[in-house]
Amino acid sequence: MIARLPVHLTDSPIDAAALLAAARPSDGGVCSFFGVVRNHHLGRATARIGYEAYAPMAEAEIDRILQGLASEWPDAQVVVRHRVGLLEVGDVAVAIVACAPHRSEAFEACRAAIDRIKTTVPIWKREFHPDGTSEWVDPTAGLPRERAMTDL
Amino acid sequence: MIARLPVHLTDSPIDAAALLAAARPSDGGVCSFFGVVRNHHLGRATARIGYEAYAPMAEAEIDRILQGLASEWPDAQVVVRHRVGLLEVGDVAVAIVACAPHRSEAFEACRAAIDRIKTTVPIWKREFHPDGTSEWVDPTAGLPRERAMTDL
Amino acid sequence: MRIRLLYFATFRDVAGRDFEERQVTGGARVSDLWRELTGEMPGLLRTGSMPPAAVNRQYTGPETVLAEGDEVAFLPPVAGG
Amino acid sequence: MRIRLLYFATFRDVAGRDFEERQVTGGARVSDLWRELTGEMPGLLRTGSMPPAAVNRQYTGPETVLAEGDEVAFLPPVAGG
Repeated sequence: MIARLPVHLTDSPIDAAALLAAARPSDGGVCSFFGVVRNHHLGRATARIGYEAYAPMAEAEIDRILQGLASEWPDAQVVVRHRVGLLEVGDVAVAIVACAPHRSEAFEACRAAIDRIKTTVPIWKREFHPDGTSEWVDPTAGLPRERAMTDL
Repeated sequence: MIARLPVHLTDSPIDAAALLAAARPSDGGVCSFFGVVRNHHLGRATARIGYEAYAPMAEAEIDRILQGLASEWPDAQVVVRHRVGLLEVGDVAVAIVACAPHRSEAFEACRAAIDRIKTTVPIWKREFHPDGTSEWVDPTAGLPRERAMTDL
Repeated sequence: MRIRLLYFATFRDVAGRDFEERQVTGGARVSDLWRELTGEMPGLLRTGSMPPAAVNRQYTGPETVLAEGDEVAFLPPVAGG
Repeated sequence: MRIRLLYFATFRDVAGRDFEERQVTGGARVSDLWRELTGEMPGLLRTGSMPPAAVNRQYTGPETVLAEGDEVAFLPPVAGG
């Protein structure tokens, strides 16, 4: 396998304004989603979140997702950035920007992008609480087993 | 009627980064929509667009829309800015930022906001073409009369 | 009684003015005012039937009875965003 | 033949390592490897049945036959975004 530079993953703060500048002159709608580290999860306080990725596979999987979006919403152009490393409350963990001539495609492609990223991209997060405890987050924990395994 | 300062309308460029900073520490999702002046409309080239508002009513109508969103998506916080005046291709004409603890509310509130703004807020746009001609845009022109009148 | 009538976009182009103070008879409804205006300015009829109307900056129906000092506007198809 | 096995998140905590080079028998499938690993490290079974697996950085099914030099990972529930 050939090493490649990271495109979608970054260990530096995400520059939202720069991403939003991606609109082409033919685009009338720009829908963006920013996933932000919040101060609570499942009723417990959150201090920090550490994001870990299987980086080369995550890059390839995001590529695959973008290819799917491009075939489903051919007029939309989608950009993805995902942070890795230790993030504080309020930091942007993931940013999606979808530009399209009309707003429907922009909204739909943006929503599909974040839904698919959360479902299949090999990224994990460890939640650190103010009391010093921490654990890996399992979004499937509350779901019936069947659902969890077919969510892919 | 008492004069009020403009809140949602502005004749200055919209600062997207400042709006995106509206997320509260409890918010995990920020969905935004930017409506951008594009270089074409109905097959003709666009050079500039002039936006005109019935300003005090537009402010009140956006307030009313925001109140509706707050009752339908109580966890979401929505901010709206709409430009008036003469805009160039690539300028942001309208910006919506919806923050919520989870992404579904953020996406839904953001989409409902722009859909309702386009339907009922008394703002008009005059499209200027590169050949010097111009006309008021009528988004209902292509719709059956019934639909146009009930779109409110 | 007097009302203040505002014109926007295509309606301003047809009327050739932004606003006017106008005398209307007591008990007149929004639909009566529209009929009167289109009688004077048939160009307003471009949009077909009566367009959405606002009284005192709120959407209102054709049956609304006008009152002294009302701010009234008929609204061409809106195109914000 | 040899494969390279990667561990992430909870699986890395259980295995106590990021990766290992591992000898597997020719013709072994992904599901065989999982059975072997859970025999050695029952802690991997936290997630119940076999988790999603990747061979050479692509999702693959339990029936996939492993080949010399493959990069293999079993993936705990992902939580990006």
